[in-house]
Amino acid sequence: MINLKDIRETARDMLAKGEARAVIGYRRGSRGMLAEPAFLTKPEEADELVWDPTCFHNLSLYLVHDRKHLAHAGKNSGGAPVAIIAKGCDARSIVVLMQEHYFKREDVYIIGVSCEGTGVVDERKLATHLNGVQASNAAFDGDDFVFTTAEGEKRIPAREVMADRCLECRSPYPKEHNLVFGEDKTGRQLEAPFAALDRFEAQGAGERWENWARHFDRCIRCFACRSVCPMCYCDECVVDSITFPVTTETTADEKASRIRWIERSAARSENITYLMTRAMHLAGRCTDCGECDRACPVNVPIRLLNNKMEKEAREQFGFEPGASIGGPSLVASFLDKDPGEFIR
Amino acid sequence: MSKKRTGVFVCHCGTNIAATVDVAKVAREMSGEDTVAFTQEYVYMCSEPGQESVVQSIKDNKLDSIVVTCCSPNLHEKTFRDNAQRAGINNFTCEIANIREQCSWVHADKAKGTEKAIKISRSVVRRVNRNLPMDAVKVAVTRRAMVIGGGIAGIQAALDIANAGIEVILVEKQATIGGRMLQLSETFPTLDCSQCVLSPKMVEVNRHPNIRLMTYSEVKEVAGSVGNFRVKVHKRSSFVDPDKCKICDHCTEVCPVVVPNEYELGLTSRRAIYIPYAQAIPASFTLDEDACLGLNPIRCGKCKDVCEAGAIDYDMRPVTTTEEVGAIVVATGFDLYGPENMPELGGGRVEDVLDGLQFERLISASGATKGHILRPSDHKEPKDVVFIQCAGSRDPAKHCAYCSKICCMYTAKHARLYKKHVPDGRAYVFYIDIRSGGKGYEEFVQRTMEDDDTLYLRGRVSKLYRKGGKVRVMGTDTLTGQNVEIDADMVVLALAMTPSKGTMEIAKTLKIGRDKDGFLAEAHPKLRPVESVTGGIYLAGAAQAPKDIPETVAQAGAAAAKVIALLSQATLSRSPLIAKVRRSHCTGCGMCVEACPFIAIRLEGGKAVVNEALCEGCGSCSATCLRAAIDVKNVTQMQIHEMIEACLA
Amino acid sequence: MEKILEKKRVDDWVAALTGYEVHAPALEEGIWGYQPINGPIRLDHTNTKQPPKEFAFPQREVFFSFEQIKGEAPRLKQVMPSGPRHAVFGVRPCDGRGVPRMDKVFNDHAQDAYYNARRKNVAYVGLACNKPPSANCFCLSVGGSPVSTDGLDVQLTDLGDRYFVKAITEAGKDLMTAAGKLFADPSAADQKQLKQVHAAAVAHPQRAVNNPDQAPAKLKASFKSPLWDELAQACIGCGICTFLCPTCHCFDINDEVQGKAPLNGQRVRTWDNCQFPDFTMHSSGHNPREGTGARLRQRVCHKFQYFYENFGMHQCIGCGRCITECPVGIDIIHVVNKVVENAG
Amino acid sequence: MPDNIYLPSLGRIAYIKDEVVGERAIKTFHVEPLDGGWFDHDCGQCAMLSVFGRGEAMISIASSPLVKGYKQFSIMRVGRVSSAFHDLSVGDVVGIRGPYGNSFPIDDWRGKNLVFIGGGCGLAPIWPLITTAVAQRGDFKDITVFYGGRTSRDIMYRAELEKLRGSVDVHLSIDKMEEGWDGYCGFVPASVMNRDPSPQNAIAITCGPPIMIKFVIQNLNKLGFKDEQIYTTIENKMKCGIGKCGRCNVGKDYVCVKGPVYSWAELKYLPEEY
Amino acid sequence: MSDQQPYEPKIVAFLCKWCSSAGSDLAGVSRIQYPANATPITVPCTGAVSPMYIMSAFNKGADGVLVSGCHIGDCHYLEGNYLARRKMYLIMKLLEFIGVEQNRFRMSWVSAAEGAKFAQVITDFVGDLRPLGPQDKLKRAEIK
Ligand SMILES: Cc1cc2nc3c(=O)[nH]c(=O)nc-3n(C[C@H](O)[C@H](O)[C@H](O)COP(=O)(O)OP(=O)(O)OC[C@H]3O[C@@H](n4cnc5c(N)ncnc54)[C@H](O)[C@@H]3O)c2cc1C
Ligand SMILES: Cc1cc2nc3c(=O)[nH]c(=O)nc-3n(C[C@H](O)[C@H](O)[C@H](O)COP(=O)(O)OP(=O)(O)OC[C@H]3O[C@@H](n4cnc5c(N)ncnc54)[C@H](O)[C@@H]3O)c2cc1C
Ligand code: SF4
Ligand code: SF4
Ligand code: SF4
Ligand code: SF4
Ligand code: SF4
Ligand code: SF4
Repeated sequence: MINLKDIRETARDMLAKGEARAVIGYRRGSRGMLAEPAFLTKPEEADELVWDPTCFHNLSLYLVHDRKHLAHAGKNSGGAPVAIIAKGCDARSIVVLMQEHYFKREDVYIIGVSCEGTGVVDERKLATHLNGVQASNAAFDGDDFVFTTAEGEKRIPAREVMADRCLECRSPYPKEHNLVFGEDKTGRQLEAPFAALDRFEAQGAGERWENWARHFDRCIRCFACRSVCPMCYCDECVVDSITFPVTTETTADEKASRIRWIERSAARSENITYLMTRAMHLAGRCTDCGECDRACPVNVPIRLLNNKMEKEAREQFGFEPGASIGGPSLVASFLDKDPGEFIR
Repeated sequence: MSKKRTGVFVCHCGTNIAATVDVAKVAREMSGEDTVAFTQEYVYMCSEPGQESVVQSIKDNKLDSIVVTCCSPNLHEKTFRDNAQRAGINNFTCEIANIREQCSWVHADKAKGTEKAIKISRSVVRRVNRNLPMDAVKVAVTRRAMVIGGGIAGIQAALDIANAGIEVILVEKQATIGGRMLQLSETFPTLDCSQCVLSPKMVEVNRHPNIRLMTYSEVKEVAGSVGNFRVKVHKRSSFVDPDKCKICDHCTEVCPVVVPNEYELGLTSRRAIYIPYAQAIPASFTLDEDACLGLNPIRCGKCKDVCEAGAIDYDMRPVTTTEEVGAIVVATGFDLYGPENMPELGGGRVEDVLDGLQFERLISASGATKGHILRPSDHKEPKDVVFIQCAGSRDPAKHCAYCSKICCMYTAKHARLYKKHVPDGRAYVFYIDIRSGGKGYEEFVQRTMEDDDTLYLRGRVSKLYRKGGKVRVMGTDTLTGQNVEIDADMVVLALAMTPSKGTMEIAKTLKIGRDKDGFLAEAHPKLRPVESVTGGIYLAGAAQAPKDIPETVAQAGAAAAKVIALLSQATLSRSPLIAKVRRSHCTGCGMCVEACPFIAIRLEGGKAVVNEALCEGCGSCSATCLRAAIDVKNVTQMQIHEMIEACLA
Repeated sequence: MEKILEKKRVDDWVAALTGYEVHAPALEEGIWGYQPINGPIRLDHTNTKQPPKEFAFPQREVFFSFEQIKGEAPRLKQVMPSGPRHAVFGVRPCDGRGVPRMDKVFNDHAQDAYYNARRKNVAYVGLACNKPPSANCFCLSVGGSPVSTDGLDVQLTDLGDRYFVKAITEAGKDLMTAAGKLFADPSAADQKQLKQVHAAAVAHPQRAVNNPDQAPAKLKASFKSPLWDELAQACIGCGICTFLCPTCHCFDINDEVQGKAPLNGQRVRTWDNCQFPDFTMHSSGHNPREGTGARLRQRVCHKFQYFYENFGMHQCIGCGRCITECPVGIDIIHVVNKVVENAG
Repeated sequence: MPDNIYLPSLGRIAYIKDEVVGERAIKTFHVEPLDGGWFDHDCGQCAMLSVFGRGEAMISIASSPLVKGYKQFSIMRVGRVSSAFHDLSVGDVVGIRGPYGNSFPIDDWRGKNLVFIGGGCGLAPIWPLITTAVAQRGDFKDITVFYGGRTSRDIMYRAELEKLRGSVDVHLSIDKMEEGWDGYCGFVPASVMNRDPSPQNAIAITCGPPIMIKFVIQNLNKLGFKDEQIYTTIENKMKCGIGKCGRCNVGKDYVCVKGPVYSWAELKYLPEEY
Repeated sequence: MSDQQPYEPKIVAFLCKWCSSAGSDLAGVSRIQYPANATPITVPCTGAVSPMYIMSAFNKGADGVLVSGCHIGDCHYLEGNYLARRKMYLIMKLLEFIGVEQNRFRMSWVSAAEGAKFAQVITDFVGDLRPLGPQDKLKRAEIK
């Protein structure tokens, strides 16, 4: 069981001693019980921090924001690192970012939090459980989540309202960390990894297409999936259809010869191309934090696409995203024994 | 850059194309392209008048790029590029659309063939729209070579290069050159004395005006690329001035320190100050810093006192120099597979079980026993000797998957040499099969079996251990299916050849790849066997793969020839179709660096930088980059995008 | 025209609307959305994920197509929206109030032929909110009401087993007369119940923007407030808040090309979004709205200041979508309140 | 205004001139109506030009309203659409819709001294004003033009400027000294200070890079120009040109409708969003 | 496409310059007939084929996409085809996953000496594509 006091204490201490430039964590937002990202720079703000089942955001995204901000201002990080609260999946994202030289290990201070026996909630599942009742607080309690509502305390077995990614998570513990809270329950399994994917894959090709066609049709190309993903840190996405002066170095020629792989129209064909390209670009990089899936306002099951890539990578290439900072990248490496039977 | 003025020249190729492709229609369709300013058909574009009209049309119509739709680019790309140049436009703005081999010859249906020919032509027109005029990349060349490793491979390569009038720096890690060959007794298949062949070459190296010898030295860092490498060499201190040392041996007489002699593979010992071999080059003693009592006259200083030549200098310091060379030959040789990895063969801990090199020293006239075969444990002459081949080789499950290639031969040699020394001794050889491809090799083995009465047992040894002053060898003879047990006086393991430690280190330093077994990887297994993947770095000897001396010498000669060919040019010229980074889009993720088979990309200040001298233009980087931040010139993603569009229009 | 319609006869009404394509909320993948209806309709929805703005302002609108043969002048072919009239059922009062706001935008200064062509072809059948459909509803504080009829053509009020049906416009009357015999005249009791239901609806507690009337002036005074950056720190710059907003109208115009020889393509309008980082970026890279703070300010001030200054009403109609759907908890109520409060 | 404001009319490129070459190339185009008439415009207004298949870009109309047969545009090659323009040849057909935006209140300025201060490609938006004033030379008192480029090769309308010299005071400047340059050397705001034009009965009109405008205005204030005497134009990204696409606004005002011409007295009080 | 004409699958074939393109030349020299449905795009190496190209070809209306290069171990650039094999495997799996017919994407190794094989690969591919009919899943809607 993680004691929130310890997290707050750590944050306060680091800020007071100047050991961290900022602490990125979670705090209670203005809309009910849901946590929201918190950016602390003063020790006295440490008491705002929370740790509960609504802390679903992958805060490593804000390390990316921070780095972009610094780059824009022409500064280098210098001095103290940014401290960040990271779950298992989030910490893996941080590892991938470092693997891709996005920042250095010493630029980040990882305050790991173990998801222990459970994980975070899926708002959609929770909504059906609460049935219109508003909750004002959420808490971990062993295998249950406990919600405070106007109608009193509501205890729900965590697995009933947990996000799929947490149910299927095989390493709910931030291996890479400077400091970690909570027990390492790696190896615990609530559902088989890729359970949701397997269920989906069990359908025939025709059914799969029918499902995806409907999903792709719904996409409104709000790009929340891309914006919320720490791995989607490119200054200009290849699927952007507009020319985008990335830096002052970008020449008129480069802007003029921007490739329009897809159109801006939210049509099915374009949405597919966008989402499939995104999945390809995340192959071996997505750490299954599930944020894209969560953020999508129209419930496109984006996670399945990324999961599919993850599963293939694991099973065919023995590849695990975010496993180590110095490790190879999936698509820039190969093994002699990679599958080749599909080739004629 | 304003819009291109492209000319399209549609060749009939007699009826080769015209019979199944409506050439007039192809020309008509192409003239509808935005950038096409001129089209022409002709019966034989590659004929003299055809070529003339291409040149003339370029001039007359102020064309800046052309597409010739004809046969395979392998045939006439050069022809028409030359024409382009002759007409005053850049040859890289000429492209070929292959509508013969890939179209007219393989499709009989004229309508469909024409449609496909149009698509092919259109896609090439779109491609040419974005072709940049380019000049071949020119790099000036430093006319000096470096050879790393002073075994027979390095020695041969250095001599060949030096004899061509090119300066060579030969860098050897040990105190003497000579490598493994210096440790051998006599060599198959001729059984001539190894040192007798080698020593003159070593002396020649030492005397050669074009060779600078740097022993006791190691390469620490390499920068630059083909034609212009800058190599940092670190020379350890030997504390003895080779020019003054008279090799009088007085120093060793007084040195109180005794350590095992690595050159004799631990069969004997030496002092802290020593000479590896009598024939060492440079001919000088060396003071082993680690063994010496302290390089300090107060603590010891005995050797310095007795050295009349005043050659010993305790204050000598290591030096690091930077050498500029245009090409590098890597000849860092091999080691033997560690017996400690093979518990089934005693794990290196059973007495009187030797490896091949130890046996070489044992029978060498210059070795510890002055050529008498005496087993180490009790210095008695062994009467039953078991030779075990493939010790560690050809065993993918537990050890090395590959065949070490020379063990069959040297085991046969060992058996014969043994029988020569101990005519009443019995020699047994365990083998899997005999691989004796090579001039005179098979005859050599046969003679060992027949004339020298060696018992060849086909099978593996499952176990050996010491029993009553002997080594019990348990194996099977797969030919008879019988279990075999031999109580041997001595066992010799033909251990697998592995890349030497120095080879593994140098591969890292030079960033040249290694194959799956750890040997240095050649650029192409068939076509470029002596080149590394990195331009200007060549491979020779056992560092690249297990091989014997003749093969080593042949490869060294080939590497030298490559170096000579390279360095005889004043400048290098390379294809300009290489990768280019869009710096503003590169995030420095390093994936391209990882993907590039030619190690042509590095990260600098958070951006990918392509080494123009190394890039081969394969495009692996561009297909890997998630940000389309790296492209191969004239085959850019934009061009492919538009070609795809053209193919589907 | 005021009538009573028994709930079970709603489907008959829909069936009687032969000249119309009828749309009503339907649940797909856990999402309420307007869908063309052939069978029975449901009006027990919360609010739809997407507002009904698409009926007049679809995400993709083709302006015209063009064709150009080399050496000839291009031929343009105007594409005007056409098709059957639409009747959209189940529009919530807040979304209804979005309609006149969009009308203003698309007719101020210059008339937008495409919008108007679609607009005159659609009739909105609203449904009063007896109870706020979302925890983030705040229509009352922005001048609306759960029983508002603004922008609607017909208003339905749920009276248990019947609907109180009220025609607001001529178009609404047409809808009702199309199936005149299904309707009964309301009794006094019906009228009374309507009043009660409406009163209860208005009395239902809601979240609120504190001083909506002061907002324009206070926001104006707060243009340079450091609060913007602080409040927008978590914003990821996605398109959710705007794409789902019933009154957001920003768009982009692009040429989509299919063949190049001859050139053939179309000019297309697609939704765009002031929260995308490149929205206002010049080709030079200069961006008048650099950073999430400036962009959040634009969104909030557009809703609560600029629109007010131009048209005398708030553009935000309090549907709460942007609050509920924001993946990182940016809450327009909180933002406005905070900035206004801070302006002193 | 036409029924469908988004439907462009067609115009033929009648003339192309390389104004500036290099990385920041500028070309000048004359566009003639393909058939029939032309819309009229006032000094300072813009038009949405399109190359079909590539898209639209808002460009200032650089010719005087007095010129009837064609409209002039000077386009800098910066991106997708502008590059497409640079690829065009005489005879090619483009789309055009407009005119958009407000204009310079030239009628209020008759009888006054006019001081034009331009930098880089910022000469295009004020060029119709300069040429109109020169055509109606008698209506105005002293006309002074300050104009600077980074190098002498970046000076646009060079020949035309030289031709003006008789009736107008022209001061050209470049940022860094070059051989053979006899004009001022230094930034435009300094060039203005160097000549200190009098604010007496004068209107100053400035256009150029935002940073230049900022210093020009500071300097004009120093010289005694009042905010009402200073005019400038601003360019925010635009897609529709009619106040709907939502990006060019500065506070409540859509620049495509209320702008692009502003007096400093107005602009000063608008939020800094340009 | 008019109704009378039989359906002809459109294929984009990415051929590496050293092996498959040379192999197709050999098919030509040997006059081996095969269907005209595949339009070749020559690339330096299969390693240069970005998955984006595959997506884009389908998006632009290809009924099938072929990527063909040197056999493993024969790559002119040593490792390009190893890298390609992995990338193409992934994109193939992804296409399959969303329900695109397996037979729409194909990869083959055709060496410079395998003219007959090249012809066979195309013939088989066209044969496998024909029953699938036009690809409209990823295809951008046509402008009328
Ligand atoms: C037991 C045995 C018997 C054999 N008998 C025969 C025979 O009879 N006939 C025959 O033809 N072949 C025989 N061989 C094979 C023969 O020894 C090899 O073919 C030959 O020695 C290979 O030469 P080389 O120069 O490639 O390598 P090596 O002889 O290993 O020389 C490599 C040299 O490079 C130096 N070096 C290593 N790393 C570095 C570094 N990083 N920097 C600088 N210097 C470095 C080493 O010190 C060494 O001097 C036998 C081999 C064995 C094991
Ligand atoms: C009122 C006004 C007058 C202008 N006058 C001129 C002029 O006379 N000469 C000149 O060279 N330029 C002028 N510009 C700037 C010109 O509009 C942009 O340089 C041009 O739109 C860039 O388009 P692009 O497609 O080449 O660049 P890209 O970078 O490829 O453009 C990307 C996208 O953003 C849009 N975009 C980018 N910047 C702008 C912008 N500033 N305004 C509108 N849309 C933009 C483009 O339309 C395109 O869709 C003016 C701009 C405005 C607002
Ligand atoms: S998948 Fe969902 S989150 Fe992503 S762009 Fe589409 S609608 Fe937005
Ligand atoms: S793709 Fe989705 S699940 Fe994967 S890292 Fe990005 S946001 Fe997380
Ligand atoms: S893969 Fe692309 S972004 Fe990454 S370092 Fe290479 S060029 Fe840069
Ligand atoms: S084109 Fe090939 S050789 Fe050149 S940098 Fe890219 S991956 Fe390396
Ligand atoms: S406020 Fe929220 S919904 Fe809007 S852009 Fe920012 S993150 Fe996306
Ligand atoms: S701003 Fe938010 S609450 Fe207001 S109308 Fe738009 S989506 Fe609804």
